[in-house]
Amino acid sequence: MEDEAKRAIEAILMVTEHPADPALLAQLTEVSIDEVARLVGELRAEYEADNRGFVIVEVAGGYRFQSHPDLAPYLERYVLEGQTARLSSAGLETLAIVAYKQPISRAQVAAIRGVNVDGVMRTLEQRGYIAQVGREPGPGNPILFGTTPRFLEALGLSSVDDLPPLASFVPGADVVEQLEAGLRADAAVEPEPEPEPEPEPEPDPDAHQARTDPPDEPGDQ
Amino acid sequence: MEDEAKRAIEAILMVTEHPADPALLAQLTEVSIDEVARLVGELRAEYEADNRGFVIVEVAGGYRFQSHPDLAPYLERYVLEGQTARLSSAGLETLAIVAYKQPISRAQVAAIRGVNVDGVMRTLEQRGYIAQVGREPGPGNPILFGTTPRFLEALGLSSVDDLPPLASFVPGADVVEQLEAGLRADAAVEPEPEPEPEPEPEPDPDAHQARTDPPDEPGDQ
Amino acid sequence: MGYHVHTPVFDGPFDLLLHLILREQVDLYEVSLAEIVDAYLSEIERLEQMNLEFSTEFLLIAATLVELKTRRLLPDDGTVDLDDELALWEERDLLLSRLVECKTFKDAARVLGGLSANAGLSYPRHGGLEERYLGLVPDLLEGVDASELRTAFLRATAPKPVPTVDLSHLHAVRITVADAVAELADELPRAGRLSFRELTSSLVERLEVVVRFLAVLELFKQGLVDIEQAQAFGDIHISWIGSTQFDGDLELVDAYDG
Repeated sequence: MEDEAKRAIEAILMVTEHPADPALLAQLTEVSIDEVARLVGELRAEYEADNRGFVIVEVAGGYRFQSHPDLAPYLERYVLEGQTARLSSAGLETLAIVAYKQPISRAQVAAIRGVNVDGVMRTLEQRGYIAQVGREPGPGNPILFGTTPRFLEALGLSSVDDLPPLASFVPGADVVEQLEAGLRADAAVEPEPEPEPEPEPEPDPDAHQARTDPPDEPGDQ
Repeated sequence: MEDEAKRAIEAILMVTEHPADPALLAQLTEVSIDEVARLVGELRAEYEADNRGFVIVEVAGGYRFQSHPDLAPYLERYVLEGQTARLSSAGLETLAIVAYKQPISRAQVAAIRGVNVDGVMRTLEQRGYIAQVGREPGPGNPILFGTTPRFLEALGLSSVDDLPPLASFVPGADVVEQLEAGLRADAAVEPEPEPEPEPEPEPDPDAHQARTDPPDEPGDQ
Repeated sequence: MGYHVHTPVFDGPFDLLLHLILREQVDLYEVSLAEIVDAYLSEIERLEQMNLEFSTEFLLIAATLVELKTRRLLPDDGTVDLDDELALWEERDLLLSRLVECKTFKDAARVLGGLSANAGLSYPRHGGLEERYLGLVPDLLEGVDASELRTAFLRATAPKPVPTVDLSHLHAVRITVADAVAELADELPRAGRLSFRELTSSLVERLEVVVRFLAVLELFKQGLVDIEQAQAFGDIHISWIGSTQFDGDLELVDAYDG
């Protein structure tokens, strides 16, 4: 009975502590996983039509209730305890590297960032955004890190596959050319043969759409 | 604005872990307590008319969401089929820390475990093994947790004093000093001392107050 | 070419390079290191306290710039070894790919930050079982006894391994500037006048040449040597003008090998 399954999903989501696996909801309500997805879709539409103060979202591979984002000011006043401090830009960059390159070792992250990342990695681990996921087979068996379900929850993503594709952030040909020109600057002074220019990475038309507009973006002029 | 206050109440009740005090709801939404009661009444009527799978109930002097009673069969299945029946090692470690160091705040447990413990603590609280026992006097007044009678019952202990002592492994400084003094005294009299003072267990109620909270309190968002 | 350092943007190891190259569009080799250092110092003063990460990243940037600049300053009569030339371009390509990678992740981080800020506007329900169902819950402590609890506590409070600082990505410094100063102070009074080329002929690693060059500058600063270069790109000649005994203060030599 459709209505019964829909009501049961609402009831179960009320008591789950973590995002509820669609497969579990399907098992408990004796409908297919697709049907669960359809029913959740109906619930979402109903809540929106009724202008409810809560929503159902899909994060970390499951469904959960959460407060409607536009009521954040009320919740901020209420939920004082347990609020997470914002990540520094160093933290975010490190997290981005782990997210896109996982599984990855500390040394590999450091090589990309160009600085020691031990402190930042430890903070991210303590916050529960990254965790040890294994060890590299090579010498020294360095620990490999990956992101956690908590990371997905923090970003409101259902899985790491939902991260915006990294290719969309690769700087456009113009930026790369500029970077290269800067490094090559001495070539103009010295009597050296001009080397053939670096092949530019694929100019991705989405690159600029995908990027949020930062206040002081050095790349775009 | 009536609609806004009503939506804010829905949002807060959706997020709250404990029944929400009407006075607090009134304060947060900037309407009178009577108005809060009236709005909650409206919400209840709407949920009933829409045949929702959840209800708002008044318990322990506050409001909260819970599953609709007529969906009990699904909830029972959820409890029996969807729950893990064993405590994880992370859960056991967290419980052990609370047991030996009580009263203790979430942040202090997290500092010892080195990772975020919010989810684990919530599970332990919901399973009735730990409970809030007070608030620390310091800044932010963090909640302090301790073990419950249910915990003692599950382990077959009559009081927390019956927990196996830790101290044979980690004697406190005072114990070591005593031991040394004893050795010296004995050596003066006869050359075969047999000092075996039973070191006292480590949990020390003052220890918790003294510890400072970690710089960035990990938590939910 | 106008050059201004807005120091609050020193926000990543390559930020300065990115800014130099992208925003200011300056010739990297015309960048005055002194200006960068001045701006950095005044920023530190403004912050009124040392931020270790900030300083580390700055030093890395400065080191990179010094390395690049030094290549220009090294004697060069136009007959550069082809292998050296290729190695130089290889290094430059490597640097370029690192800059591109760095910029890629910077932009990705910005988007992740946006996602996180949006997600932070909603607060999750963690629910939890209602009392009426608690009786059905299997006892999670079934089969656990008090000694296991004690073991779990000892495990949780056992000292964690001390994290070690990974320096594998930094150059191994084989010789310090102070060492090089001492060597030169021993060699130059006996030789009298030497070209920099002669002084460095036995050295294999570029870094060693750089260190020796810095050592010469240090001796010049202390008034112990005279330096002349007859023509642009010509040989640099170093003459010892101090007393025969080295009386400079090694303590004054800055530690470049940080």
